Amino acid sequence: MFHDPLMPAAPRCAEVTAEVLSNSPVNGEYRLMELAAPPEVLECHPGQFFQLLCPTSGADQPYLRRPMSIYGYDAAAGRLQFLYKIAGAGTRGLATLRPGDGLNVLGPLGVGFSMPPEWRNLMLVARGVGLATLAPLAKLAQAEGRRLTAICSARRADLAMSTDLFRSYGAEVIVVTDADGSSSVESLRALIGGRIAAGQVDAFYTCGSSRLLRLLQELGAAHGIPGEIAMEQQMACGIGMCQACVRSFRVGDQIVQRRVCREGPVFPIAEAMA
Amino acid sequence: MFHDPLMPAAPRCAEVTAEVLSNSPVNGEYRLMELAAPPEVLECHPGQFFQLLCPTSGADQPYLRRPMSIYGYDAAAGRLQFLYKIAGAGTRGLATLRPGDGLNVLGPLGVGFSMPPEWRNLMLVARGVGLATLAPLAKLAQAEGRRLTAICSARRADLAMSTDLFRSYGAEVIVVTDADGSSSVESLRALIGGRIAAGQVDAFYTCGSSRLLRLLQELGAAHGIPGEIAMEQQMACGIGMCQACVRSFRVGDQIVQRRVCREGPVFPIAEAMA
Amino acid sequence: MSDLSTKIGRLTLQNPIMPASGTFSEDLAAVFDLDRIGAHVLKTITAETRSGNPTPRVCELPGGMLNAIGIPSKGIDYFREHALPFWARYSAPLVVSISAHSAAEFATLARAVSLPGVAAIEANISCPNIEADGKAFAMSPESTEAVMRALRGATDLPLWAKLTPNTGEPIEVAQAAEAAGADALVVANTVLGMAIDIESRRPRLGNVMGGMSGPAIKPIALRMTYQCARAVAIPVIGCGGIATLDDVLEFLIAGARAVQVGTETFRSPTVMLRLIEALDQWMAARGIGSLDQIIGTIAAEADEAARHWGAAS
Amino acid sequence: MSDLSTKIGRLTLQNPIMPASGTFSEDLAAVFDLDRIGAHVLKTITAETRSGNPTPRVCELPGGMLNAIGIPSKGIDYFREHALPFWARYSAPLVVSISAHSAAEFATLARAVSLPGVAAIEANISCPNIEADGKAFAMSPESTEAVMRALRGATDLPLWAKLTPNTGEPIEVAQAAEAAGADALVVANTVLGMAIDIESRRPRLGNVMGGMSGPAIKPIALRMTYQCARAVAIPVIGCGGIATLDDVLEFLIAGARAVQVGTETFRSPTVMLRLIEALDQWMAARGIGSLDQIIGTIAAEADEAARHWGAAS
Ligand SMILES: Cc1cc2nc3c(=O)[nH]c(=O)nc-3n(C[C@H](O)[C@H](O)[C@H](O)COP(=O)(O)OP(=O)(O)OC[C@H]3O[C@@H](n4cnc5c(N)ncnc54)[C@H](O)[C@@H]3O)c2cc1C
Ligand SMILES: Cc1cc2nc3c(=O)[nH]c(=O)nc-3n(C[C@H](O)[C@H](O)[C@H](O)COP(=O)(O)OP(=O)(O)OC[C@H]3O[C@@H](n4cnc5c(N)ncnc54)[C@H](O)[C@@H]3O)c2cc1C
Ligand SMILES: Cc1cc2nc3c(=O)[nH]c(=O)nc-3n(C[C@H](O)[C@H](O)[C@H](O)COP(=O)(O)O)c2cc1C
Ligand SMILES: Cc1cc2nc3c(=O)[nH]c(=O)nc-3n(C[C@H](O)[C@H](O)[C@H](O)COP(=O)(O)O)c2cc1C
Ligand code: FES
Ligand code: FES
Repeated sequence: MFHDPLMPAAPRCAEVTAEVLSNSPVNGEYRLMELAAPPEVLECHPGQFFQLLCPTSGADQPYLRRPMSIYGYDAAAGRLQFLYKIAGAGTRGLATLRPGDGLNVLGPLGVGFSMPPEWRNLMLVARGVGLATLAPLAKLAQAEGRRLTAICSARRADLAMSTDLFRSYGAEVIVVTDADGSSSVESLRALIGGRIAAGQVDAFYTCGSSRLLRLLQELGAAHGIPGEIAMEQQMACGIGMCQACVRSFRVGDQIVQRRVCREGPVFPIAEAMA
Repeated sequence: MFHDPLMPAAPRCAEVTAEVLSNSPVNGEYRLMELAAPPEVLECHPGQFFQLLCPTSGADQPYLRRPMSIYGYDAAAGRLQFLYKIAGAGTRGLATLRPGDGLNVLGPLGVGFSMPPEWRNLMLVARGVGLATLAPLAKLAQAEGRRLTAICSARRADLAMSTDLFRSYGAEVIVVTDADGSSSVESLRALIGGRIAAGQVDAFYTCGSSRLLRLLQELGAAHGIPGEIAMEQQMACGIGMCQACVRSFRVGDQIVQRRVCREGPVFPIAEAMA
Repeated sequence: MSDLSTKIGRLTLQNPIMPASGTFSEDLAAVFDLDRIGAHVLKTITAETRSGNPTPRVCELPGGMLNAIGIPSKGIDYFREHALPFWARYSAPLVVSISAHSAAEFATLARAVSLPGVAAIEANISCPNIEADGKAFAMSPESTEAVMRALRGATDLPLWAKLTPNTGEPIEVAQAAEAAGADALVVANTVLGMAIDIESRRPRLGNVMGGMSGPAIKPIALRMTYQCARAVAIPVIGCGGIATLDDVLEFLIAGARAVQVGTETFRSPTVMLRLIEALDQWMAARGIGSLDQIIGTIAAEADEAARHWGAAS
Repeated sequence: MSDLSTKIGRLTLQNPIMPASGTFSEDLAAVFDLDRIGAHVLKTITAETRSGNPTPRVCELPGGMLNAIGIPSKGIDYFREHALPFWARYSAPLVVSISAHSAAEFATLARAVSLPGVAAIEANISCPNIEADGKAFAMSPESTEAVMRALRGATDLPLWAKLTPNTGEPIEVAQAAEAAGADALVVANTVLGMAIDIESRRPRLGNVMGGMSGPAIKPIALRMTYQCARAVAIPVIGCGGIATLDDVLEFLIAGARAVQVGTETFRSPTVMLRLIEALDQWMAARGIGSLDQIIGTIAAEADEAARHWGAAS
């Protein structure tokens, strides 16, 4: 997963202006943006991201680009999708885009998820925009004929996102909510533990919450189950130049720093530090 | 015309957000903007100006306000008009405003034209946006029963602006053009000289070009005809605080500096320096 | 209504918002009631009359401006006979900014402006526009100490030293001003900058170089405010790029006991009033009774946890 | 095609556009052909391995950013074994930026990186992120001269001294670097700044203060470039806030023989290519055959006439 400086393993990426096809709210907190994008940015892999040059809007002048996971890509159709939550200046700017507007995107970036052949039964666990990151992974898993279980966590059942999408990729979808307590660490430990006991989990994929990360590290260690996590960190360049996006990882008994944008954003669950 | 620091003679001005009613091109180079404005900014006097907080547009981020002469004002109707030419970042921003948009304006500012009772026969000479500045003066002159001659200079006859407006204020309008040579200094000297000889000029009003200023200074000195000029200078504050907008004036045998925004923008023609 | 008052040495201001020198004048009385702001800080005066720099004197930048106004001054007599009587109508404390070419001239001028009606003297030892290449007393601790000591000997009025962000020794300069008897520091004046017109290949300012102000310099002024507030015991007044309530709060949290608003008043002459109201509301909404609960409360370090998104959230 | 080549001492660059240290790496090869730019300036390395500063390491500003990356470095061995062979594939000159804690260590490191394939050494004597309160060698002429002299004694490679805009003595520092044998000056590094999160009352950077970069600092870097270009005979390379062709031209007109593009590459990784093309077109449209017709052609003063509108136009 780490690159040899003699041969930049970074997939080629490009800076292009893509055309907004749609950009509408999905269930209040999130927005789905679809872009018409040229082929040079569509050789994507699940888990990769783009850096978006968000438009200024009113007093908001986002200066740096904003990292956003690829929610969907279709090279044949020339389509690229992002699912995002309005958080601050940049995403507020994104939300102002209308069909026909241009958006400067840079990507695809980073190293996505791996899917070794022996990982037959995949368990995806995520919440919120984390589900956006896992969506293209689910699609790939289906294409590769893996068995898929997606645990989608949300505040309330009606806020659980992309469940139909995951089902369409052949996943068994389990919605857990804060409302009925099923999203608590204890409930999840029981739920996932049961699946492990039934031999239904070869690998975990997650992103988002450190609560989930810790739980999966614990279960993974106890049962010898590997997995990957997509991580976040503030970025300036997104392509490896600035070293702004480092996080610490535990590798053996050492703590090492890795760039989320370049060595990641996907890392082994066992090495991630919450 | 100069203020006593013990009693700020500055007319009260206000910073308000006015609503754009229309903002359309008039003859290619110029645009007319009409605003719905509240009474606190409508006690205007011809020759005064506003400072406009021009919107950002694209890469243009006008930081300072832009001075703009009052082209028309109507306190009863709650209307304020500007006639402007697109010159750079700020006026480009102005041109993007659409009906219903808000524009933050600060004014009215500065000291306008005076019109002593003995000035019965007024001659207005101007070109381009200079005509914008003289328009409200013409209206006032009509209300006060003065006789008015307006020499409107332009590249071509069809580019001469506001001629109908001046006529509606009872002015005799003379269009002079570069195209037929009638706008040259020599032609104008002859034209105006003739009127002076006929006893038809008690005072000049002008603004804009230093060629015209020099001509009127010369004719004014030769024939003892007073007059006023509205001047321009780059401004930061527009209300007298920053001293950015000074220009030099000849007063007796001294050169003095005056703030265009505060002691002006209107000054005696005899004292102005081209 | 929260208590917005703040003490700058023995002066108590009704609120911490005041204008910066050179961006305020009696003309602003045409816009709002000047008695609502914390203090009145006048444009720098010199003993002699001065005409200032050639035009163009200002130049616009993205997020700010350059100026090379150059301290035009009507001199001390005009100040005594016209300016002082004008300001006498107000109750907000009057702060007179002065400049001179030597410590001795500074002292003479300070004596001359130590008049009834003057609440404090701000020593502009930091103007980048009147000396070659932006040199000013406040560039070095030695010259700062010399001029402030001369001033201290010349007046009993509270003495504010206005510092420059162009020095490489901001802490040493601040400490020198304090050691010489300054009652407060104003941090800071403009940042020396330049702009060139591409087509004519000429400097955009008549004076070639000039002082940068506005939001673009805020991070620099804030940094220096923080450095100075930690290094001296006297009050620090923050100045540089302040335009919003957030800016005011940043400076207060960094340790400023009050702030000066400069260039933003050119964009919005009523901004000081809005900042006072916004600060009042912000404090009220949080049950913060006095500025002391804000001033200098910066935490020692960034909170990694609070900034960790994703897996750490 | 105009001739865009420029000479920096004995090095000839095919064009005057190169990256600034710390805003460039082999990763950019994924975006465009790196041989199209004037030179390759690498991220500063140190002899030892360093992990850099705690996160958050960057913070966004209007028109720029703050960084406190803190020179993480994989050390000299990694450089020799991995970085150098990677860059060997390119023909653009390789400029290696180095940093150290003392003149002696600087010299040792310079010796160690004086290897085939290295075209020049850029001495980062101006990083505000590794010393307390932004202190760096380039803050004073004395320490600049000492470290540059040690470096000069250690290598025959062209030596570029990267200066800091945080000094109060930019001219003296530039002249000290020249006197000590620098072949060129890079003007300049980041401006020391700070930002505070209002709600948490914490610094926005893990290292509290950091270096400001981007368009917001351009007038400062341009001013210093102008000051230095007038004060020394060696070439000056402009750096700070360059994002557009106009910016490039401003620096060249002010006297820079080349420019470095930093933060803008984060916003647009292909900006250097666009600048090279735009410069070429601008020169061609005006019949300007070589950069010498641009470099240092600034007029002595603003043209009042050219800026007089209205009555004077
Ligand atoms: C690899 C990666 C993939 C991501 N994928 C998605 C996604 O698919 N959908 C989605 O809604 N969000 C995603 N995020 C988070 C998204 O980048 C932030 O929500 C966004 O940057 C916030 O910008 P803002 O201007 O709206 O907020 P502000 O809070 O105003 O941003 C201020 C600064 O902090 C940075 N920042 C704020 N939050 C985050 C964060 N969570 N991660 C990294 N930097 C942050 C911003 O980029 C900016 O530099 C992803 C982040 C990373 C690193
Ligand atoms: C009292 C007064 C009244 C004016 N009335 C009118 C009017 O009625 N109609 C009209 O079209 N124009 C008028 N002008 C000129 C108008 O202010 C400028 O055209 C405008 O400021 C240009 O701004 P910009 O951003 O489009 O151009 P830019 O060239 O990008 O402006 C850059 C800077 O230069 C200043 N500047 C540029 N040209 C002038 C100028 N001629 N005078 C003063 N500052 C200038 C701008 O304000 C700005 O600060 C008037 C100017 C003054 C001083
Ligand atoms: C046009 C202008 C004139 C100024 N004149 C003075 C002055 O006379 N004396 C002084 O101490 N500072 C002067 N300053 C500096 C301001 O007081 C203030 O320190 C600086 O502008 C930074 O604050 P700001 O970013 O809020 O404007 C002037 C600034 C501007 C923009
Ligand atoms: C993230 C980041 C890292 C930097 N690292 C270095 C560095 O290692 N060495 C150095 O000399 N300058 C470093 N700089 C400074 C740049 O080289 C440059 O001098 C500065 O950013 C100003 O140019 P700019 O405004 O074009 O970015 C860094 C700047 C940034 C933004
Ligand atoms: S964001 Fe620049 S190295 Fe990762
Ligand atoms: S523009 Fe500020 S004094 Fe005239």
